[in-house]
Amino acid sequence: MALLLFILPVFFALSVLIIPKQGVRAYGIIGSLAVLGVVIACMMQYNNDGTVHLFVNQPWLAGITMSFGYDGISLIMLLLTAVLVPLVLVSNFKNELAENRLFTSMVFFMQLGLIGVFISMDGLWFYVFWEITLIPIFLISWWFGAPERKAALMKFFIYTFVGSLAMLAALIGIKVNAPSFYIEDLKAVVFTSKTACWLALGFFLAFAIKIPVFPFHTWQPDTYTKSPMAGTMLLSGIMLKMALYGMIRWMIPLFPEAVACLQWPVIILATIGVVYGAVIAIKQKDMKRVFAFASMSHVGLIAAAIMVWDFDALSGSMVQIVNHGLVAVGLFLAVEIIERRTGTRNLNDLGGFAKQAPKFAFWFAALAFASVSVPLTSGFIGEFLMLKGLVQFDMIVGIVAGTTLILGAVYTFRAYQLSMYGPVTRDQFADLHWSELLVLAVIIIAVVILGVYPALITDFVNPSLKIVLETISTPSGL
Amino acid sequence: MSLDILFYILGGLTIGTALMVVLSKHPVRSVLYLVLTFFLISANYVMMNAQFIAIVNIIVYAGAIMVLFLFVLMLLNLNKENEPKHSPLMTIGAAIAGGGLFLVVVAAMRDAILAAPMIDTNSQQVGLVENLGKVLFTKYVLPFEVSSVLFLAAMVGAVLLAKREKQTIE
Amino acid sequence: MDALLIVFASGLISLFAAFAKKPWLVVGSAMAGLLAAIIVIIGQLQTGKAFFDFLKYEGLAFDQVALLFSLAICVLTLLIVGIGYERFKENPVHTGEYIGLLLFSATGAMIMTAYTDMFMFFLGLEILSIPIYVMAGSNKADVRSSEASLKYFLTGSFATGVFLFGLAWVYGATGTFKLQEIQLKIQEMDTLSPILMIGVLLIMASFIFKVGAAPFHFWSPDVYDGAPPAVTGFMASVVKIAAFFAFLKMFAFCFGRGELYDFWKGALVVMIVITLFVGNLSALRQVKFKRLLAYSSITHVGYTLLLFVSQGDVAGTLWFYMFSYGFSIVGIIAVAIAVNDSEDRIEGLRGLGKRNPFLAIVGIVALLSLAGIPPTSGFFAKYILFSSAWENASWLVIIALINSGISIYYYLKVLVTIASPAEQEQEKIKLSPLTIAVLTIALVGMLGFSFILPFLY
Amino acid sequence: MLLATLFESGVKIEHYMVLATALFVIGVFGVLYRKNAIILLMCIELMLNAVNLLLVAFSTYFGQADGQLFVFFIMVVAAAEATVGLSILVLLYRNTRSTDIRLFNKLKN
Repeated sequence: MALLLFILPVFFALSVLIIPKQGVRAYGIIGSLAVLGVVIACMMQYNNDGTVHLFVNQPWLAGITMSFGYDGISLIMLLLTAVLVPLVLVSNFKNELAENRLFTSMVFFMQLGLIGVFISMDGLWFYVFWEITLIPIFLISWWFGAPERKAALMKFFIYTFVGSLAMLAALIGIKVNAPSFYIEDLKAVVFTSKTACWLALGFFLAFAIKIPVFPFHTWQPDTYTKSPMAGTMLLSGIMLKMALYGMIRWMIPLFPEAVACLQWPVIILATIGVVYGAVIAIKQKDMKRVFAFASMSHVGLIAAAIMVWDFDALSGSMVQIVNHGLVAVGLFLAVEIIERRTGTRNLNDLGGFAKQAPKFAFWFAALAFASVSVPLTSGFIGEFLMLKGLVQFDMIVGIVAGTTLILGAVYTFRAYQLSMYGPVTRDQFADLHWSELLVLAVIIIAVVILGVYPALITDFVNPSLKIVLETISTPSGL
Repeated sequence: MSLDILFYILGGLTIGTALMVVLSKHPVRSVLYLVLTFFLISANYVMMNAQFIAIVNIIVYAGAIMVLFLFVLMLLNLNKENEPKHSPLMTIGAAIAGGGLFLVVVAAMRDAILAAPMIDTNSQQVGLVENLGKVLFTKYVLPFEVSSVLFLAAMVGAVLLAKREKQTIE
Repeated sequence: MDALLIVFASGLISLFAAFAKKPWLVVGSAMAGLLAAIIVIIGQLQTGKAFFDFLKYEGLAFDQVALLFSLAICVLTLLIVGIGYERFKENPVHTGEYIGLLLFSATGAMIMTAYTDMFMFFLGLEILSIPIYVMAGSNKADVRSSEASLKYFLTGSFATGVFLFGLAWVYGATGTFKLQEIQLKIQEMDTLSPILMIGVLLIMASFIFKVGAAPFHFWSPDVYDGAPPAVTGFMASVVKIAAFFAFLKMFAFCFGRGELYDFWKGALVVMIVITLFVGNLSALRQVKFKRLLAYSSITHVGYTLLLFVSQGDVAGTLWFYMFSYGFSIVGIIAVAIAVNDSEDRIEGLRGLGKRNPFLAIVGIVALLSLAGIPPTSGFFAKYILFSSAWENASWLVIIALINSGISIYYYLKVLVTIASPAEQEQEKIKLSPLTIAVLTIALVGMLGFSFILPFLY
Repeated sequence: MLLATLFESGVKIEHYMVLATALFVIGVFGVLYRKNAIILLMCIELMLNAVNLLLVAFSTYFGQADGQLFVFFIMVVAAAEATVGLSILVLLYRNTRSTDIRLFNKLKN
């Protein structure tokens, strides 16, 4: 059953290349829904005791093991992936892009890589799938992105690849002391805190570039703006989350000895990123850049909260991971809707669409509220729990990070107001197509439901988080 | 004692002619000096009681290979001094490289430890045809056979390269 | 031994089959011979029995490892004959000689995998090299090809001279040419003889020459560039496999004693670092495709040299690495042959996806494999290589990883050129069924080799 | 057998080692110094001969035939190499009318 998680994406990625052009749209959506079905079936089967369910576990080549499995954390990430991929495909429904076989195929390959990252319980496979995601996203952006994309994408690829190499070096470094790459074997290795810091730094570099944490973020805005909308959605919706997931699953459990030396620097960098991203976002003219920096700000907060390594903060960050995935996809879709109709994203050239497209105005407003984490949206729960953890960790850090609530409101509503209100700038602005409406509605409904009843997520992940936390709180060797 | 002197004379001559091979401007002269060098090396072989190798050396090198060289030189009409002056930098560089190599090897030789000589009953006859033939056709018969592959390959290769194509004549 | 004879015999048959003036007959007999050799090797690996077992021969021992390497050589030669066929066909007069020489060269490579004394090593090396000198110049009308041939010949025979000089000193220090006895003699020595060290150093220099590692790499870009593409592929894959394995055998087995190891390891480590950086940094500014490949292959030589300072199953790692590298080379050379751009610019690959999608996919996968990006076998090979070297030289592995990071830039440059559309319409590329078959094998090799491998053991 | 007693009479193996090294170094120097391809080939032959001399000296010193047989094989290979090398030169000469290796620079960028 769970093997279908691998088989289906590969199957659809290859088979979509040979079916007739008219069918590609529907075929892609059917395929992604099938994967969603498999994920839901897996969730049904999962008995929620928090342990890792391995569905494949056998030794392979040179100390690499074929261990794939999932626990609550993995399943939530899988669900997020499986929900977002159909949303990305549906939101492109009106585009010619959706007819493109290569595009659809690449999305499925992307999904394969993402699923692999979330269910690999073997260090090297984690790395392999981590890298696999890079190729489809690069090709999607390369083939379908903005005309002047080349330099930005090269930078993106090389940046992230070099980061991953650091992770590979760290992995080899642990493996030398362990019998295999199986996660429990790796966890069992005890290091001196100095070695642990260096190795953890290797992992952190890979994650920090992908998240991106403050000084490693320079690839991000350009790549987001130059990528096609679908690429941006995949990047910010799911790919960033790989790194956050990697921190929870791999970096800290593998090197509990390193928490002492990495905790402060990472939290400070992430907090700087939170404020920096938000401040820059306020000054942007390009709508996509606004949300790119906003995404950096939000994700920085999650990274900081994870590093606090407190149960509530982790629980909150899981909620926020889901929330941000949904909201980011929605916001970028909103940008795309505007760009598709007017041909520009420059905030100074836009305005007055609220009158022409009331439906769009409503849903966009709802998204904006979700983005600034007003109560009753899942963002509220997530940010509240994370900030609580941060304040407990250190008052000043908590307060600085808390400014994200205010700054977030400023840039989101500035973007909203400049584009939707003010003098009418275009003769006409068509209201939402049904496919766009569907995507936005699904996102908003999900966000509200999770906001009212966050236990849907927390009940699922908490047992697993507890187990992950327990393995660390008693550092082996101390 | 006379042998000692003989060695020094032979060795000096060998080095001298070898230097002339490298230094003479005229290619044909180089070839002829090389032939002379080979003869002197053969003389050294004789002094070491390696008669068979000495004869083969003259037949193969001086007789066959060098004639081939001479033949090619004449065929291509290269028997003129067409080599321009060398840049001094190049000369110095080559000299330093060669000299460095020489010094290193000679320095290593000074306290060299050779494998113990295993001079036994027929050590005097080691270099004679009979003895060499025996070893060659028993112990080293496979390399001997395999060298035929080498010759075949070289032959095919030489034919392939040197044969004139039809289109180049047209 | 059986496979060796079969390959040699099929080389002879190809020479004679050429009299019929039908290229397919020549290629057919060569491929049949190689296939037969592969089957024989696999049979021998399975049963442990060979037809020529009853003969005792001095100097050659086809043990398990030698057989595995022979297998790699035969498979890759088969693939290269397959992709080179189109080019050979253009000049039907010489097909027999080309194929025959290629097979003779493969014979030499197989001898190098199985040698146990220096006689066979030396003969194998020459049988491997001499046909390649000729093959590099086989494009007779092209001055560049002849020039490549001369350069390769001069450096190659110079390296041979250096090797022999080193060998003579080793002989002086040990009094024998047999690997086993040399090893024994070195173990027995109280202190290492300086002339032994000189000998080892000279042999190492010739080895560095032969595989084209810095600082003796200057010939390889010119030679790779000038030689016909199929020959370039052969040099980059088969020749390297044979040379690396043969020298690895010599250095790890004979010269592996502690102090001696420390002595040559120091020199080698410096050369590895230079090789990696020189190869990569020069590759960054190449505009010609085959020159780029040459520099990237210098970098790969640098990675492979890490094996000499590694631990564990070094031969197995080398086998896996060179085999998967060979598949990628076959794939990328096939692209170069099919595109057939006389100026050989990287830009000439633009729009390949439109001209022939299958070829473009093979090219992209081959580049990913060369760059070592998962899930290609190139990645797994590189990983195993690096992790086996980690214990002894972790900082060297980190340098190698940094270089992998640099190399991604130029591979990516080629990759995106293949993936980008061309400005003007170009004619489609038609592939012959033979090429498609070979490329499919290479593709399966690049993607699935590492997955199949555990089941082979 | 006056000559056979050479090694007992004062000419030591070291002398031959130095002589062979000198010849080899002259060969190497020539390869680096000269620009005419045909002379380069001759220098390589000289290097091989130096090796031969060394091997024969060791072989006589050890009283063992292996070294001399190796010389035999080196000669075999030298002959094959010379053939191939000269035919490459003939080929190149046909294309360029020269054997000066500095003219062979078509492969540079």
